[in-house]
Amino acid sequence: MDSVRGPGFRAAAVIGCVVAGLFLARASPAQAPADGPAAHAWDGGWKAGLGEEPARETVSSEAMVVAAYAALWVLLLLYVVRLSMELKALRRDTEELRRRLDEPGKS
Amino acid sequence: MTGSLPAFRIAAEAVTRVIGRRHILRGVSLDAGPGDVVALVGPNGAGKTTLLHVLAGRSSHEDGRVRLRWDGREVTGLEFRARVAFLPHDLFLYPDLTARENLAFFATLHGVGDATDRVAGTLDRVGLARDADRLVRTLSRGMQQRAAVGRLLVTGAAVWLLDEPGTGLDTLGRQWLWSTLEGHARAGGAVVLSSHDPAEVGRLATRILALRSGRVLADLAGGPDGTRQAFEAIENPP
Amino acid sequence: MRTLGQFVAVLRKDLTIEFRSRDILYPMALFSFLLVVVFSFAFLSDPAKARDYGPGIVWVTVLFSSTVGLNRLFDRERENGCLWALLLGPVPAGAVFAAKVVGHLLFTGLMEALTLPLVLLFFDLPVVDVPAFLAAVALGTVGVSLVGTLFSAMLMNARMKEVLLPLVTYPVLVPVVIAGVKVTALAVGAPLAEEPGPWLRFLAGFDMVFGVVTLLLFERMVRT
Amino acid sequence: MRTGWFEDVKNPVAGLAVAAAVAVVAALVAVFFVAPREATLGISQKIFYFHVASAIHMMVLFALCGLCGLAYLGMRGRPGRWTAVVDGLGVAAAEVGVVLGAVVLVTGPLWARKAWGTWWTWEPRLTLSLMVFLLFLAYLALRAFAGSDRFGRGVASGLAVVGLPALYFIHFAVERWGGAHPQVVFKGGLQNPDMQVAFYASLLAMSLVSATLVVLRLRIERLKGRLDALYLALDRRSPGA
Repeated sequence: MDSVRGPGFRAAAVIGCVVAGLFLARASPAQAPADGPAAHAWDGGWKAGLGEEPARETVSSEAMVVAAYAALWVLLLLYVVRLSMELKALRRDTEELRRRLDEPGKS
Repeated sequence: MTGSLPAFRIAAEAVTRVIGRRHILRGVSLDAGPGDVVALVGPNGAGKTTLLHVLAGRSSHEDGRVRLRWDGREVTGLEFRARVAFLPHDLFLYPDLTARENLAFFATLHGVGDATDRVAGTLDRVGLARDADRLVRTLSRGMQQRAAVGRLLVTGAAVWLLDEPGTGLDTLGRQWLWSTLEGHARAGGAVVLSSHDPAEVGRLATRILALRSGRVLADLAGGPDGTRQAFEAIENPP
Repeated sequence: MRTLGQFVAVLRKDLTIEFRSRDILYPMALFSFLLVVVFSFAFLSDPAKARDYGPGIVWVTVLFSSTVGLNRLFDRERENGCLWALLLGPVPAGAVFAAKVVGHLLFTGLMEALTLPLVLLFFDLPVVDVPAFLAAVALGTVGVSLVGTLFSAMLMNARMKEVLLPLVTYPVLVPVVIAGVKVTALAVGAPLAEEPGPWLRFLAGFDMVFGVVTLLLFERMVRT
Repeated sequence: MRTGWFEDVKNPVAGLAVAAAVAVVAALVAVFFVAPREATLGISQKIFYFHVASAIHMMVLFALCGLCGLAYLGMRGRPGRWTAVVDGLGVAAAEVGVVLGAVVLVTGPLWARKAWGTWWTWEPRLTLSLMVFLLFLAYLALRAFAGSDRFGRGVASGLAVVGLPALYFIHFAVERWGGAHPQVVFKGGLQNPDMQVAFYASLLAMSLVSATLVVLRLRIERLKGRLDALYLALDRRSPGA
């Protein structure tokens, strides 16, 4: 049995499995569900929220856009701040190293 | 041991091991062939355990090589792991299995043919015949140590790596351990062990490696004066 | 064939230890039973809706209970460093991994056999299509065991193992839960215009792909 | 420790940062002034541009992180210059990926509120973004708690590799979860050329921003490596504390 398990065999088995698995998963035909109310009630799917027309809006669209773009830049900024903090920590570590180098004897 | 063991030679060549920002081993070389008993001595943190871990393949290393040779060619992979047996501090035994079940389990893993009676024979040799069917968890440290050495015996590995095998053994136990290790070496096996006990080193070692801070201080021949020099080397400050 | 013998030896060892100490089986069975009882109180306020929640409850029970099992799967190996005893022996890591996966599968299967009938009972779920239901549970559990065992082995010594294991494995297992719930819903007669067939094939595909991926990764990841 | 190209090359962060800033300004101008208001949704459609750009880059970074994990595990046996680079890139991709994920998961509901009247819907694309975000979080949690030594990196790389097929299956399952879904407004959305210009501008802006952040994070990882190497050299010289 051992001779059969040469590298060629193993590679073929691995690729065979992965391809077969992917094929199996893909092989399912697309299904268009009936859109009856019963199906709707059952449907754990994301369409649940779509039934009603967009709710009467209290917050104006402009505010939404401002909020979205503000969030974008705030999040990016937060990350840059975090990176600079790490840089600062690195700098402190380098100072520590320089101190240890300057000491003549063994610390 | 009944038949003599195949001639395996394990060697570490300038092994360097780094963890984080510190060198644990700084280019340590070692060589143990059939009949050799190499003792690693040194203070705590000298790198004895790490060196054994690297030899056994338990830990990786950043530089240098570990080589197992048999009849001129290098042995690696599954064959390496079949020929090298490691007894660490934590013994590699399942506490919820009996001594007999542990030995039988590891014998099967090593593909040992006549497992049942080989295990029975080994249990007698390590003096656990009476306690063979008690859970390892209920055994004393000394008896667990004997079971662990039994594991080495039952696998038929040629190279033994032991991390302070003597701990927890009473004087009787230590005598038994020493005779077992000597028997293994006489049968053509190679032994590398770490130890704090000058008596153990004096009695068993054919070579002694004195280590401190991951560096080899002295590589001496075995025997009483070699042992004295080795322990002196590690005692006095650099 | 030696590797098969080694696989059987590791599996037999795990089963021996487990049936001697039952450290994995009892927690899993008890936890799943309690989970189902709690869910009954939480979701049965409106019996008419029971059939809506039933399939979901089945799969949450399977997922959570098998995670309880996964958290303890390698406890035996952690004591005395025995995982390394296996890895330093002449054993291909794949055999050890496979034995652990099958071990976990058996424990989870036993737990499911005890607990899932309760779910069907409490939530009044008439299993119309039994083969589909069983196939979904089986294929789904295999998926959970494969991914779970890989990371349970890796996180054996991690400090926050109980938190990390679900955090790491659940996102990967979401497709299994989605497919499982779909097939279970169909199996208990939900009026969905879908067939269990495609979802079962999806689960089978998941198991095959992750069977290969986890097997190959185990060897690479476990050796420091 | 001989330092290879990885340590010496002058890291192109400054240049990238300037390019990114210019591209962002240009994109904002394009989005708010060049592109016309969308008929049905009005101004809130403007969220769409950077939302989708961020989502696309999150996915790209996820794939990059997976490939780095694969490469890292592939090179496991021989630690060398490249393992540090690959591992650093994997971390950088994951961290920036998480930031972009947060952006997507904040702008998404704001967009959904207007487009579909609810803050959150399990719409396939949003759901997929959420799952990728979770996988990134798990990756970073692994690096934080499973140890930053070789073992921790190995486990995290393992998850990154598992993440690739996982993404495929999640995508497939999420698409079919709600059964086939109706045509979502921004799938074919952008017929108007000006809108397309705005979209491509924001795409370019986000790729430059992501690239800058990744390169910056990689630089930090590189500096950490050099510092460790220096400590190691110091440790080699003296027989160790």
